[in-house]
Order: sequence, then C-alpha cells, then structure tokens
Amino acid sequence: MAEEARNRNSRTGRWADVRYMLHLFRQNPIVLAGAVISAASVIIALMSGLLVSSTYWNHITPGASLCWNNQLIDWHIANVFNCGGPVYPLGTDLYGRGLLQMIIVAIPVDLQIAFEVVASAMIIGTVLGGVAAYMGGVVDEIILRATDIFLAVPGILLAIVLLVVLGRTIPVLTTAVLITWWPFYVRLARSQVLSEKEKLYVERLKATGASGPRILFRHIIPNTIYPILIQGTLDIGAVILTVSALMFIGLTPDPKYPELGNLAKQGIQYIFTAPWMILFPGLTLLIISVGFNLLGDGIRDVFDPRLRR
Amino acid sequence: MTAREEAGPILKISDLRVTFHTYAGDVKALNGVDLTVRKGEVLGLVGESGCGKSVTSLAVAGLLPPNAELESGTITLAGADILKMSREEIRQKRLTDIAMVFQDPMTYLNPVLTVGSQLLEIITQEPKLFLPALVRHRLEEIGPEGKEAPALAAERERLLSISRGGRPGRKEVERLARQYVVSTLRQVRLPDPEKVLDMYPFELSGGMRQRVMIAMALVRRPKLLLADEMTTALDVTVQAQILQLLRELRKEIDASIVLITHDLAVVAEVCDRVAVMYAGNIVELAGVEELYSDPLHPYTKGLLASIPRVDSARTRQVSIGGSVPNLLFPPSGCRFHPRCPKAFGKCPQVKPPLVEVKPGHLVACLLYEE
Amino acid sequence: MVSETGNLLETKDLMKWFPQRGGFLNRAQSYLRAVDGVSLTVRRGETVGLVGESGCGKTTLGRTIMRLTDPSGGSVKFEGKEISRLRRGALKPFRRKMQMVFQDPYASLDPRQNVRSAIVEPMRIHGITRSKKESNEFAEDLIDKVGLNPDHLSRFPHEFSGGQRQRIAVAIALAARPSFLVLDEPTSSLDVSVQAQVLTLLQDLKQNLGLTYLFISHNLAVIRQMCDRTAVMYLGRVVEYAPTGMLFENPKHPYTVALLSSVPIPDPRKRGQLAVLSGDVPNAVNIPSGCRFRTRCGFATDRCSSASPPLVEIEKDHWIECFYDIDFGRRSKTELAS
Amino acid sequence: MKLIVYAIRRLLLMVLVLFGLSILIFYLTRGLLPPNFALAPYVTPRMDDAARLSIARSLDVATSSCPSYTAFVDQQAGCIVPLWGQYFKWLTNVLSGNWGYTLLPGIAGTDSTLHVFFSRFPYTVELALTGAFLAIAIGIPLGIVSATHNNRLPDHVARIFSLGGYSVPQFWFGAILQIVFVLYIRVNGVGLLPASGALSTTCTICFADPGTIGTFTGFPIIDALASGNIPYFWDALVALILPALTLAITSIGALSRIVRSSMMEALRQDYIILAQSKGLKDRLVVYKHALRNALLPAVTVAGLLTAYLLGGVVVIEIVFSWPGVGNTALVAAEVLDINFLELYVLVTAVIIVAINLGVDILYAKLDPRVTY
Repeated sequence: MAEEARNRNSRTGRWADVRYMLHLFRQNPIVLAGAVISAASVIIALMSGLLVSSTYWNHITPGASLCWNNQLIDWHIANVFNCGGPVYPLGTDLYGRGLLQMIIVAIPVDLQIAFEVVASAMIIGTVLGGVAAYMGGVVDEIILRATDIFLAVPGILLAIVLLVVLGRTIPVLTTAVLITWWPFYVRLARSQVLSEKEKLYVERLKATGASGPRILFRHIIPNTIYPILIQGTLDIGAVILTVSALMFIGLTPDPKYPELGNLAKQGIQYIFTAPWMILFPGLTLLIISVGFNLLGDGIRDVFDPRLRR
Repeated sequence: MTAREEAGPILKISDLRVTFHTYAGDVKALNGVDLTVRKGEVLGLVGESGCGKSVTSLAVAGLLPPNAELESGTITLAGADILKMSREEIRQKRLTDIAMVFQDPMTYLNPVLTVGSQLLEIITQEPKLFLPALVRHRLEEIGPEGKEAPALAAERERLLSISRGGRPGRKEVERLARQYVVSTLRQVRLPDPEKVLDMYPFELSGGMRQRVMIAMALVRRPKLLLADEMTTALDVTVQAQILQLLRELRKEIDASIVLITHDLAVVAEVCDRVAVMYAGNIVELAGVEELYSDPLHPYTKGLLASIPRVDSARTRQVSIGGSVPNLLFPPSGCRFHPRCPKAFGKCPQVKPPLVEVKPGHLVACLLYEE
Repeated sequence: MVSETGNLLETKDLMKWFPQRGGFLNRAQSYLRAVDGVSLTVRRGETVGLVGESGCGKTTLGRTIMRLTDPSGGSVKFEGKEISRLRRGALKPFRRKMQMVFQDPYASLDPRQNVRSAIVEPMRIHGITRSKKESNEFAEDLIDKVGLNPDHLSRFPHEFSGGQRQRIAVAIALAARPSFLVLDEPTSSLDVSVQAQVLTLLQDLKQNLGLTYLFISHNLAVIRQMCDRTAVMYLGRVVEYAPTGMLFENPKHPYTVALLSSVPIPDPRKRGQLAVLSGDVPNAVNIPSGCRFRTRCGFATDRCSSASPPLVEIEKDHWIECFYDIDFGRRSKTELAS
Repeated sequence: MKLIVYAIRRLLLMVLVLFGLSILIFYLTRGLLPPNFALAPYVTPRMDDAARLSIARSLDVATSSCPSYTAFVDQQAGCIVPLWGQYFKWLTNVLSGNWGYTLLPGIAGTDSTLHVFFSRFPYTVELALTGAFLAIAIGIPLGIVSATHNNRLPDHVARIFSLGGYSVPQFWFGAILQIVFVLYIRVNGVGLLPASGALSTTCTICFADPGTIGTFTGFPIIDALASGNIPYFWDALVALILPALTLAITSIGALSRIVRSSMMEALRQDYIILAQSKGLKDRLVVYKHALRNALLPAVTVAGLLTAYLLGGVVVIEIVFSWPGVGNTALVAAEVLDINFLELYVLVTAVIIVAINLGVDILYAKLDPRVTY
C-alpha cells in the first residue's frame, strides 16, 4: 500500500535514494562511522607519501630497536626499554623504525592490493558471470565448473602454493588472492543476472529486436551492479585481512616490508616484551576492515528495497 | 433479509485514522473510516488499490505493521474495543472471534509445513479452548446411543467423561483435533481431506489452497470473517466454485463476512450491503441492489460505468480521468475532487461527512448536503 | 480456415513443448505441452482476442508468435512469410513490424532508463530515425499520442502511476512503427478506473495508426469489449474461434459455455446464475487422451476419450473443436460430420 | 529413489571437479617449477646421478632417451616428458598413495609424506570442528536475536559482535587473547589458560602431569578418552579453548549475517501474517513458521563454513603453535616440500566437495519443494 503510493509520487522521484541514505544515516550513525573510517583510510593512503618518506621503511636505526618512550601509556611490563631521543608515539620496531610512520607507509600498500584484487574480481566476475547466466547451456556449465574447481580449495592454501611456486612478490601475492576471489563474483553476478534476465523488460527488449550483448551489457548488468558493488565494499576488508594474514605467516617479499600483517609478524615474537608491535598494526587492520564492512552494510540497506518502510 | 437488517452490529468502526510513517513521509492511509457490520450479513468493501480496504481489515485484526500509527478511532467487536486491548488479548480475539482469508493462498501458506501441521497448530497450541467443541463434534459424529460397535460405545464413554471435566491425554486431543479438522476440510468441499492433511501447499491446486485457507478460518468458528481479495488470484471457473462455496457456507456458519475486493461483479454476486472506499474514506454505503441501481457518489457512478461487461455488446469504455491520489500528499477536502466531474467550489475545502440520504443509503458527498 | 488474402498473421499447428528434465542424464522425461497445435489467423486491421484460464498456454502462444521462444513445431507466417525458423538477422525486419505490450508495465520497463531513452532505443535498433533531432521529435510525437506530455520524457519509470507506465510501454512498442501488436494482459494489473482509460487509448491508436492486435486476456469482459474475433484456449489448444459477438451470444463449445457462465456479472439482480464447472484443469504434462476437455465436460461420451475431435466450422467463421453440436438449453447433442 | 539418482549425479560431478582441480594443482606445481623439483621427495642424498635419472624416468618426468642426469637438470631438448605425459603417472602415484618422502627439516627422508600428513591432520580437524561447532552454536542464535529485535539494542549488540568478529585479523585476535589470558590474568604465577600447543601443562587449570595415551584414532581428545586418561583429556580440551574461540569469533559473522537476513526475509513473508491472523502465539510464529524457512540457507552456510575452516586454520595454527597440518604447511613452503602442499590441497578439496554434497542432500531433505 505504502509502496504503491510512494511509487506514484513524482516528487520523491530520483532523490529518493539520496533522501533514503540521509534518513539511514540519521537513524543509524554506525553507517556514517563506516563511511568516515573508510574515507579517512583512503585519504591517509593517498597522503602517505607527504607524511612519511616512502623509503622510510628501508632505514635501520640500531640504537632504537624495540623501544617505547610515549609517557601516555605505561605497559606495566618490566623490561620496556626507553630509548630517549625523538618521541615515537607508537614505539619502535625491531629495526628501530617508528611504528606510527611504518603504519602510515603500510596503509597504502594494503589498500592498493585490496582495491586491485576487488576491482579485478568484480570485472572478471561480472563479465564471466553475466555471460554464463545470459547464454546458459554449455558456456554456463563450463564457467560454473571452473568456479567449482577454485571454490573447492580454501583460498589461503592456494595462495600459499602460488607464492611458493612463483616467488614472494607483491604482484604474485595480488594474483594469488585474486585467483581465490574471482569465483565468488562469478557466482554472485551469475545469480543476479539469472534473476534479472527473467524480468519482463528483458523480454520486451528481445521482442523489440535488441541484440544479446546490448541487452546484457546496457540493461541487465547496469541493473545488477549494486549487489556486486556492495559485495566489493564488504570484501575490501576481507581482502586486506587475507593479504595481511599471508604476510603474517611469512610469505613476504622482504622481512622489513611495510605491510600491516608483516609488521604484526615481527611483533608476535615480542608479544610479551613489546606488545605494541603487534597491537597497533592489528588495530589498524581491524579499524580499516570494520570501516569498509560498516560502509558495505549501510549501502546494502540503502539498496535493499525490501528494507524500506 | 429484513431480519438481518434489524440485527445488531457485530463490528463497529468509527472515525478510524491510520497513518504509515515511511522515510518518504507520512502516508495518511485511513482518513476517518466509519463502518458497521451487522450480525450474519455479508458486507462488501470495494475500492481500488491503495484505498485503504486492506488496512481497515488489518486494523480490525490488530495486525497493522509496526510503522503504522493509529491516530484516532474505535473498533468495537461484539461490544469490546479492540484498540484498547493488550497484544495478548487481541491475539485471543484472533484465535476465536476474527478470522482472515487472504488473496494469494500460495504465498500465505507456509511452504515448508504440511497443510495438516498448519491447521492443527491452531487447536493444539491451546487445546483447552477448543476441547468442548472437539468433544461435542465427535459425539455428534458417533451419533446417539444405539446399536453401534463396542469400540464406539467405549469412545463415547471416554468423551462423556472428558466433557464432565476429565483430562484427556495428548494423543487423545490430537486425534480429536484431527477428526475435527478433517470434517472442516469436508465442510469446504475438499475431496480426500485425510490425504490433504499430509500434503504440502505446493502440491495443491490454487482452488484447493484457497479452500484450505478458508478451513483455517472456519476451524475457529469465528464471529467475523475478513476475506481480503479472496478470489482475485483465482481463475474464473475456480472463482465461481469458491463463490458458490461462500454462498453455501453463509447458511451453515453464523459468522458475519466482510468481503474485501476490487471486483464489483464479485460483490454483486454474494454481498448484502456494499461500502465503497476511496483514498482512505468510505464514500458510499448501501444495500447491494440500491447501490447498483441508484449509485449516488460520483466515484461510485464512475466506477460502475467503467467496468467492462461480459453481458453486453461492444461499447466505448467510460472512464474516470486521472489516477488514484498519492496518499503522501492527499488532496484537501473531498479526496475525490481532483477527478470529480461534478466538483464545485466547496469540495477542495470541506471533507464531506458520511450522511444517510435515504434509508440505509449513506453517502459522503457535498452534492447531497441539505 | 479463411482465404489467404488479408491474413496478416497465420499460425498452423503451432506447438511449444517444454521438456521436463530429470533422471540420471537430465534428459527430457516428459513434456509440458503449453501450446499443442494451434492454428490461428489474424486478418489485417482486426483485433483478435485470445482468452483462457491461467496455464492454458495463451501467453506462451503470444511469446512463440513473437519468437521470444522457439516453437517446437508448426509454422508462423507473418505477411505470408514463414518466420518460425528464421535466424536472428533474418528475423530483425519482422521484429520491427511485430511488437508486444506486457501485463506488468513496471516490470516491463528498465528501471534505470528514462522514458526518452527507452522510446528512442527501438528507433536506433531498427534505424528508423536518422538523427538525434528526428528521434526526439518522434519520441515527443509518440508520448503525445499516448496521452502524456513531453515533460515526462526525462523521467524514470518509478515516477509514474500504473496507467501512465502502461501508456509509456505502448509508446515504446509503437516506436518501431509496427503494424502488429501482441497485447499480453495489458490492463490486468491496473485499477478498474484506469483500465478503461488504457483500453480506450488502445482502441484509438488502432484506428488512427491502422494497427492489428492480438489481445491476450483472462478477462472475458475486456475481451468482449475489445475484440473483433475471439479464440478460446484450453490446455494448449484453441477449442473455439469465432467473431466475438457470435462467441458470446451463441457459444458452441462446452468449455466456452462453462467459462462464460462462471463470470460474475456486476448486477445484483442477476446473482446466483453462475454455473460451476467442477474440478481443476488437468496438468499440461499429462493431457487426457482424445478431447482434452472430456474430464470436466458434462456431455462427454466414449468417443471423446478415444479420438481427438476435429476442428469444424459450425457456422460461417465459427470454428469449434468438438464432435457434437450441443443445444445447451435442451441439453441435447447431435453428432457433427467431420 | 530419485534422491539416489541425484546423489550419484552429484557424485560424478564431484569427481569431475576434483579431476579439474588435480590438473590445476599439477600445472601450478609441476608446470611452473623446474622438473627436478618433482624428484625431490623420491630421492635420497646418497643416490648417484644414474639412480636419480632412473627415478626421473620411472616418474615419467625424464624421457628414456635422456642421456644423463645433468642433461635432465639442464632441461636439454628431448629430455623432459611433456607436461600432459607426466600428468598421468603423477595421478597414478597420487591415487596409489605414493607421495614419496617428506622434506621437512629434521625428519627429511625418514618418514613418508603421507604418514606425516595424516599423523598431524587429526589435530587440524579437531581444531576446525571445535571452532565450527562454536561458531554455529553462537552464530545462529545471534542471527535470530538480531532479526527478531531488528534495529533495537540486542540487534545492535549482535551486529557489532558479528561485524567485529568478521573484521578482526585472526592472528591479531589470537595474540590479544594470549596476552590477556597468559600475561594479564595470572593465577598462581602462571597464565589462566595455555598459550600454545595442543597439550600444555603450564596453566592454572591444567594438570601438571597428564601422562601418556595410546594412539587409536590420532585425535588426541578421542584417544585420551579411549585410554581412560582424564587429565590428558582435560589438558587437551583446555588447550583447544583459545585457538577454537579465535576461530569461532572470527567466523561467526558469516553465519549470523545470513541467519539474520534470511530470518528477516522470512518474517516479512505473507505466511507470517496468516500465522499471526490465526491467533498463534509469537513464539510459534517465530520459531515454527519463520525459523523453519530461515534455517534452510543457514544449513548451506554452516556446511561451507565447516569445510573452509579445515584449510582456514593455517594462521591460527601458527599463532598458537598448533601441531596440525596448517602449521606444517608453512614449514613445507619454506623447504619447498611441494608434495606436502599438494596433498594438503587435495585432501581439503575432497572434504569440501564432500561436505557440499552432503549439505545439498540435506537441503533437499529439509525443503519439500526441492525436486531433483
């Protein structure tokens, strides 16, 4: 009833989505927090080079190894070493590098991998999944079985194998994570297109004489892109966690490499003597991941017509 | 007919106002609805989509969604005000007094539960409430004392002891409930009811599903049956079957029926009185023959003229201009005035009251004000 | 059936069977015979009604004629040319001439496409207009023809009411300058007061543009008001085909009679006259032998179950698929020579 | 009867998928690495070049016309069997259980890869199943509460809890638990819970001397019970707490989200209105009518979750020094013990595919509408 009435209202028209989003933000400030956090992490990543030199991670300050001179936090641990000198707000790591600076250098590394993986997975998934669903038959079967094969292996195992075989470099890492990720998008896009192509407007376009590619790429895919974008937003966090986990278990190009999981890895050995070393990089990962997840959840609510009242 | 008209009201709704709070704004769905349903009558509630006919029935059953706000009004069912009741009291009313039948039996029946499970749960959740009826029904089935098999005689003894206050076992209640439900399914002319109990809704045809839904209502022996677009999703031949069933049932049960529909032909077929709704108001209320032969409200006139008829040769369609208003921004005064061919100066300013212009014929239109 | 001349569309023994897959190899185990041998002619300039209950195959027939699904057998001739087996490219000129309007106007519009772009798209596909300016002018002309105004062109489907949306769908269908429209339940999802507006619009357009309609509906009243000739479908076959007036005044097939007498009439003085056809429509997978209506027919004989009744022209232009000429008033029947 | 046909069809499909996967894995490990890597698990340091060449020939890696081992290592023309030729021999070896000797440091050459894997695999299974059990036991009720209290306090709490679990790095959360329960909550001079390993004796609630148990199934908890050694059983159980909790907390989100959304979906359905209109109590409406429908998708997710945890425990095993295959896989990666990794991938794949099949059959049993 209310649905009917709203549809008929020309005044709510195109601004309905925007207005609804504002309404949601008002109702649910957590979503707003998600948007702020993800925006902030992207901004920090973009400004990283201005804040800290991008070669900072390669310097070693032997005298400042594992020290804490921030008076604000007392760790209550017997052997915390105060190195004096410049204040390191989050302490230093094994190589005497300031942890705060390292985190700032590491954020763009993680985000870049995540964005690359998610964007490529979305493109591959949408095209393959869309074609599979629209064409059906043998094409569908082949694409579907291919995803089955990749989905039968836990992603992290496949990534380990790839990194071992192809070498521990960032491009290999990105590829390895992408290889474990694309099948999900094929499945998602396929199911979206499958239900969308049953809609009457597709039938109408066929009757009009529109060609298959035109219907698929100009009409169906633009109409199914939102769930895929939402999944992409949610997956930024998950990809960052996977990448950092792979780095954490030691599949890094360089032990000093500025990546949040790798920073945490150094900390695990000193977990009882220098707990900040694992605490802050992990916390950064948590915050970024929560940010994107909250944002994704919020956008999903915006575009879920059934939740609207 | 006359005896019915003199009978007292079973349901009385007065000045009911309901607003839905949506993110886009407030939808003023009901704008002061006044309606009475008499004992034993079939009242047709007609109107187009969004006129508030379904909202009215949901309000009576206490099933409005959480974003609906009851701004004013009273709903009196057999003397008790429903709107003043607690959630639990309204639930009890739904269990025993008010039953609803909905449009699309496919989506309204739970797909993963058997028909039997969905029918029996009504009784088994509070067996005490139904026990006397179950026992009475079974005793009637067994018949008076005579030369029956000893098993039946023993059963009669057991039943009599229950009716004197004895406590039956769980199994006994379930058996009685099953027998009771089977006879209700028979009452809605469903072939092979025993088998239907163990079937899932998707295994039944549309007409059978609708009969199951009607049986769910009848099991409770309700005082008021709200049938919301009961035949809309059905094919004409099945619709004819259901309408015939409805005509037969009204002689067998003593419930008042409110038939909510957009189809004036269905109303003409089974109703005693008709209320026409438009944009949240009752605009006209009259006996069925009176309404069809002498409609007063311009909307009713337009509506009747715009129905294509199967019993007359080709004519050019007459239609009401414009479309149903958006209730986020309802028209002022009489809500029909923007589409009304007879609108005049006062119409946008004054909301016309529902007044009786002829005996038993009420209309809400400024044209008929003295 | 009728003389070749003047037939815009002609189907012969048209069939659409949907395989019911199952078993180990997922082979077709049985077929759902949605359309099971339909021969129908539509003359230039007329409106042919196709009526029947849900599942009778009327929509599938419309889709098969439109080549939205490939027929399993039989032929479809449009302007005398066989189109049921044409490939994509060869079919395109016919796609232009035949357009379709669907039941649910909201679902039949792309929600992310504005009205102008939706109307212009068929013109582009078929190269009907040569410039953007020309397309826009034609779009404005069309939107005016369907009773909306040019301001509406820049809006999106969700900004319109049901009736307006159906007007837009009609405008889009007309954009390819078709000569033939399949109207699939065009007013079923609309309110009564709006339904009449759209029906009137369709009648006017037909007259002004010289269109031919195939009007599919379950609503007998609408069919009576709109159509020149009417075909009644039951379980995938046309059981009666006659000029509309003749069909409604003097139905000859027992199913048509049952169908007509189960329609309630909006007049309380005529209440209680509904005749009730008992039982349900059989499953289209297990169609009864012989005459498919015999399981519910009050006049069925042994002959009905052993052989399929032929299509007989019982009076001029009035075709039925039955062995008997039944006098429904006196409940007597005479055998028809086939 | 029809169900059996369906199951057999799915089983054949499953074999097809595993076959495809074996090709993929074979290509990744053999096609991308020099051919002598294939030899490593089958040769011992004392072998001379001639023996190595003959092993290379017996594995169908070197051609019979290859003149010498050096020529093979240098990949001279005509010396290496084309990949597709190598594959079938590889597949035969794999299927007959001939995985060669392990290359793991300390035991290299003395133990078979197969034995090393299956002696450590039970630890991984035990951890994964406990984690999955906890995740399901917490996640499903959490999702239900979230849906029935939509946008009210319990929903917010449940959402934050599941979202937090979903967003937290596993290794970090494990480490924090270690810091808290070992470093900060100390009773009698030792941490409350054990920090690492599958059997720790240094924690407040551990038995100091659990003794030993026999090996029956390889699963420590089951073997301890079978040996009647309750202290050992207790210590093994206590050691599971932190790693299993980490696993559960970080996986709950996936489950509770799907339960929440499918439950909300179910509660919006028309049949809920009919159930309410019949005067049913809320309890019956929610738990009989809505939950029955909402649990259908949850079954699929719960099955998948269990399957994926078998491979997804790698990180947690490392943080908690858990003696399972995940921990070993990393060592294997360091020493390029390709066969161990292949075995790990294939075994988990078989289990994942099998669980998938089981879930689909269960789903078909639960939903009367499903036809095969």
